Amino acid sequence: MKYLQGNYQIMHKQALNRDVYSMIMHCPEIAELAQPGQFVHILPKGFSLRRPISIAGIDRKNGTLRIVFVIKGKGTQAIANLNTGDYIDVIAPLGHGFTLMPEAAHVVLVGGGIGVPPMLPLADYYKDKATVISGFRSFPQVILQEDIEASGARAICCTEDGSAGAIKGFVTTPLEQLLSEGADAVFACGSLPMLKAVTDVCMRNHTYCEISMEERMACGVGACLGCACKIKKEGQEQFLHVCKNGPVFNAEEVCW
Amino acid sequence: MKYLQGNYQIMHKQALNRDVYSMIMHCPEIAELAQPGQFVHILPKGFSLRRPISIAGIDRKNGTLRIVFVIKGKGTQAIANLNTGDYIDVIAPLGHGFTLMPEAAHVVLVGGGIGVPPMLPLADYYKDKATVISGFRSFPQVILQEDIEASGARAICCTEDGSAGAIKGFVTTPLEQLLSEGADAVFACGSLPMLKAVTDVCMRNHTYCEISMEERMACGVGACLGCACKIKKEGQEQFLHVCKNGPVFNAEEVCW
Amino acid sequence: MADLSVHICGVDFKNPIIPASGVFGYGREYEEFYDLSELGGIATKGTTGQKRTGNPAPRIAETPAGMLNSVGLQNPGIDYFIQNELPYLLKKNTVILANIAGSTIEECAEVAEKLDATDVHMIELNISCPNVKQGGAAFGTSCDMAGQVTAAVRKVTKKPLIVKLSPNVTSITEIAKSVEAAGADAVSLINTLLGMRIDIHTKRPVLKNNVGGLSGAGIFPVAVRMVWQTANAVKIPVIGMGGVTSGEDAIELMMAGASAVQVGMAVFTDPYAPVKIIQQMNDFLEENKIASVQEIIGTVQPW
Amino acid sequence: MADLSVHICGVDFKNPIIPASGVFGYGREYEEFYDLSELGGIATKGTTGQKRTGNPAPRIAETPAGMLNSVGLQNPGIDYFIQNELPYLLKKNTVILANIAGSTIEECAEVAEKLDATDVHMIELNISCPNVKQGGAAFGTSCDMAGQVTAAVRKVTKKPLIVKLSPNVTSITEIAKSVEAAGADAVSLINTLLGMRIDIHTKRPVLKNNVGGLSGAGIFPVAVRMVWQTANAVKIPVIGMGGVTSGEDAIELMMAGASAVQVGMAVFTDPYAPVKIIQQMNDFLEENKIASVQEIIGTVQPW
Ligand SMILES: Cc1cc2nc3c(=O)[nH]c(=O)nc-3n(C[C@H](O)[C@H](O)[C@H](O)COP(=O)(O)OP(=O)(O)OC[C@H]3O[C@@H](n4cnc5c(N)ncnc54)[C@H](O)[C@@H]3O)c2cc1C
Ligand SMILES: Cc1cc2nc3c(=O)[nH]c(=O)nc-3n(C[C@H](O)[C@H](O)[C@H](O)COP(=O)(O)OP(=O)(O)OC[C@H]3O[C@@H](n4cnc5c(N)ncnc54)[C@H](O)[C@@H]3O)c2cc1C
Ligand SMILES: Cc1cc2nc3c(=O)[nH]c(=O)nc-3n(C[C@H](O)[C@H](O)[C@H](O)COP(=O)(O)O)c2cc1C
Ligand SMILES: Cc1cc2nc3c(=O)[nH]c(=O)nc-3n(C[C@H](O)[C@H](O)[C@H](O)COP(=O)(O)O)c2cc1C
Ligand code: FES
Ligand code: FES
Repeated sequence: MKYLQGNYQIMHKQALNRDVYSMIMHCPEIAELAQPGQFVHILPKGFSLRRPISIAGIDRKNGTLRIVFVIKGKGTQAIANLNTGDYIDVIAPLGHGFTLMPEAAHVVLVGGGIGVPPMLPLADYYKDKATVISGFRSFPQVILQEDIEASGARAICCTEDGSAGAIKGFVTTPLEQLLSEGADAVFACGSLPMLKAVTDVCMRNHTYCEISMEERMACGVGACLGCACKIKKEGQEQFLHVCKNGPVFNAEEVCW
Repeated sequence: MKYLQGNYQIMHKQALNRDVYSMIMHCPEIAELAQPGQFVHILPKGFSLRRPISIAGIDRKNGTLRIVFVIKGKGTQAIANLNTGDYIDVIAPLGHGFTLMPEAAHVVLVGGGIGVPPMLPLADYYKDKATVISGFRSFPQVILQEDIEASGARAICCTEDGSAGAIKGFVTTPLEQLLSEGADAVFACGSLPMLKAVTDVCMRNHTYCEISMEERMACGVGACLGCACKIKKEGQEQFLHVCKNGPVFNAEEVCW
Repeated sequence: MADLSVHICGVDFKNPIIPASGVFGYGREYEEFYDLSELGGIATKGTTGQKRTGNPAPRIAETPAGMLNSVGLQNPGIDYFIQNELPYLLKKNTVILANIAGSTIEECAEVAEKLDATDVHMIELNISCPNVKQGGAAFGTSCDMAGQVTAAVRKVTKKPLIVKLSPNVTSITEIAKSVEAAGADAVSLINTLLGMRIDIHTKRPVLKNNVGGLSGAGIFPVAVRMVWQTANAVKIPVIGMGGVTSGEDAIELMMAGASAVQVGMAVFTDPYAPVKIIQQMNDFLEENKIASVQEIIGTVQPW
Repeated sequence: MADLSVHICGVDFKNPIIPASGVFGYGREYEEFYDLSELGGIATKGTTGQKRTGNPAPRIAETPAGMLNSVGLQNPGIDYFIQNELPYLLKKNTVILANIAGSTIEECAEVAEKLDATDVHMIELNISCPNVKQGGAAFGTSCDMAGQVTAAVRKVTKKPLIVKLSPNVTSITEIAKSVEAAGADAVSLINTLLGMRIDIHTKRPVLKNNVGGLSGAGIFPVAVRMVWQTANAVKIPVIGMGGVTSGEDAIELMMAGASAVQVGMAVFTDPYAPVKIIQQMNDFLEENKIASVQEIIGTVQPW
């Protein structure tokens, strides 16, 4: 694994809704290395711990990375306060991303809420071989549907209250449907209950599934053992680390 | 004593030399109350303790106060990073200022280095009845001589190395001279050794002298008893407080 | 408006926020900013038998997310306090906690006895001041001494007696249990951690006393832990403090087990801190539809 | 270039900066950033007799100017360490401090004995980890136990033995004297302070272990005080740590009496922290025309 630390300039900042921001930073060396499913570890000014944020776009030609994040607490608030032209302190690219399957005929990408952004680099990779199911609470939370369509992937948007998208309800409804029609793999990111539900659907349908997990982090590089995640490998439960062994894990191996 | 806390806008910022800044803030309520020798207690962003800075100008008509400060550590650095238009968090006016003597015929104001700025409001008050002796290490440190002259007071500038001003050497040389010619009072601010030397000269010449003292502060309002200063009153030594009983004390009463 | 009132040892507080001893003097200086009646209570500067001058300056040093102080127990003495400060404070329509200290058990008892004859609402016995060489800290770091001084003070007063504990100990629960057994009606914690800073240019400790008490946001996690441990170890109420700077912090300490919360050095950063914290607590309770702040005391659910 | 070398228990360090145990793994992850040979030394993650899984997550909580951790002693066990990590580390041209821990005296001795047969430079016996229920902390908070475990380890190894002390005690100097008497060649301090945070929205402690160890800039004043007290209480060298984030901090700890300085969580904020600190120390020494860093050890002049 290769990663760097540096201060990189923000080229573009955009509010996707009241709480969610998209930022593009110029970091050619990192963009060169970055893979879908990896994350950047951002130091908000004045804080002592960094914040992990998934990579939501990789543009090697322009040497940029994109991130999309929701303001959750003081750290993400501080990052959201940065403006175009400001510099952002990151360590990246970190972690073990999604498996890329050049041979796959059809993959399903499932994102829930702020779990949708990490699906974008995958959509860019699989293009029209991917269907992206995005789930949101309600209309105001819906983000990135145009970006998915621009990638060439098929976009299915669900909202719990039916206020937007084709489907009222959870992501599992279209997922069941798609898997019954056959898919090579499922890649998912979202809340724990959603990931659990997606894993269940995949296991029932005997479809390979990878999910992106979250845990509180310190170092972000695998040194401090802070971000433990219980993983079952060859029948044995062990603590692996989200920042190094993950954030993407084989869904079957995760101990819930 | 009456004082306020608030966030006030910086109307003007100027570098007087590499390390010394002048700032003017719009705070009509405070300007209305402020007296020469009082100070403002500034909270640099991100710090937990405020920084005491003397008032270097009071403009009631425009509702502004001026401060002049040197970058000493991280707190004053943070204040110096503020720009015109930014807001500054202050509690002011604080402390017990210099005695104003409307009847005085001639007073001598002595400032050493960053002790010169608090002399300005006194110069504005006494005008041509004041002589202001300023002492600096060398030419690059010289500040505020035009401001003193603009007040109508006479300005005598000393530098230790003779690189600027009329006098090569310490402030005590012209002070001895002036006191031998007679003066009603001396008001001084500067380093401890300078204040001690000035006090000695005054006591030898039987001239009333007030000096502005410094001490590390927490509350700034007299509640925490942090800024103790040993003062002898009626033969008894006691700890008074720089922020409330001072910063200006009768030089004879200070226990060195 | 949520119900912010709390009741400790039979005393009614309109809200749980109390400026801590030593940061608020006798309240006069902060009356310039707001009405003291807005506060749940006020803990007054530590008072001893005789007038004390405290330690030489510098007494203050800044630290990351906190500060050190070595004020020591500078105060005008109990007689002056009772004559010149207390009557004024008692008119302010807020609970007055008279914080007391002493170098000897006898001194503590003497001061408490004098207070017993006044209308002060509560006595907070500080057995933990790290800035007094002759014994102050020793009381707070030995179960035996802590119990003895508590018992001696208990004997001379019927006032609700809060004993203020030092965090500079291996087991704060042992000390708490020992003062509970000796008759304390409540405990308050934490006092400051013992710390030091050195000016590397002069090679001198920043504080003339060499060491001083560390307070501020940096120590908040230690306060939460000790309040939680102590609330689980004793039956008497716990008053929490140490690094509280927001309503959320105060809520967190109360969930850990505090019945009320003192606010110390946050007052220096923002003189309005105590009243803002009261407002923020109210906002949190309203947003979460909690009718009374009493409902949250000790509600943390450990794993 | 000032002379930054220090010498502790007969071991030569090219500079006094050592990433602290637990924050640096076995160094591999930070080799992406710089050459490990730039460091004075490396303290490895605490190793026990058998493989351990550590505590459940969450194990990390942010605090003002610091963090809590409850990693516990997750590690692959001493045999794995000796076979798979140590040989690699020993090639890195820096001093390796093998940090060890155990639930029992026997376990500590067993681990030390195995290390004695290796080429590791020093053993750092952690008697202070607050995150292990079965005894870890108890060793560090009792003079008697601290002495016993030190003596047992001393018996099985000729390697320079550093004993790492807990700050969660009434008197760190008593513990230090007791491990000195039992044969320690040096002491290192401070380990983390015990702290806690609660998520007020879920009423759950942020850490699954409920409590955890507080480190970071917020505890620096406590570290300075304890290093100063300990350096004055024992004759063996003191290795200082706790909240160091800059070269100035490291200088301050050395003036307080530390012969070398470990850097912990600052590495999380900035992976380059240790090498920047080395550079900043050099700059300070040059500016102040101090030829060797050894000249500043213990030079604080108390009032
Ligand atoms: C691998 C990974 C990828 C992520 N990708 C994204 C993303 O693309 N977009 C996005 O909006 N969010 C993402 N998150 C979650 C994001 O890291 C948290 O929302 C953020 O750290 C919260 O910081 P805060 O200061 O705003 O909140 P606070 O609650 O104030 O943070 C306090 C502490 O808890 C940690 N923390 C809080 N929530 C989380 C969480 N869910 N996961 C890990 N640490 C947490 C913080 O990092 C900080 O140390 C990701 C998390 C992980 C682990
Ligand atoms: C009444 C009064 C009036 C002052 N007026 C002026 C002025 O007009 N212009 C000016 O440049 N300076 C003035 N000072 C000094 C100024 O307060 C300090 O230079 C400033 O606090 C340093 O802060 P820092 O964060 O930059 O330095 P640091 O050294 O990083 O500060 C660390 C801590 O020490 C305190 N401290 C350090 N030096 C002093 C000092 N000399 N006096 C009090 N506290 C100190 C700081 O407030 C802070 O709490 C005055 C001080 C006092 C007491
Ligand atoms: C300047 C200062 C003076 C203090 N004086 C006293 C005192 O006289 N008696 C006492 O019991 N505590 C005293 N304390 C301790 C505080 O009451 C409180 O326990 C401690 O500061 C922790 O709270 P904080 O982090 O909110 O400041 C003092 C604290 C400070 C900062
Ligand atoms: C995540 C983490 C893990 C730690 N693990 C250990 C350990 O295994 N053994 C040990 O002796 N100390 C351990 N420590 C304590 C540090 O070595 C150090 O003593 C402490 O963090 C204080 O230094 P700091 O404030 O610079 O971080 C750990 C600290 C952290 C933050
Ligand atoms: S955050 Fe340090 S190991 Fe994952
Ligand atoms: S700074 Fe609090 S009394 Fe002066």
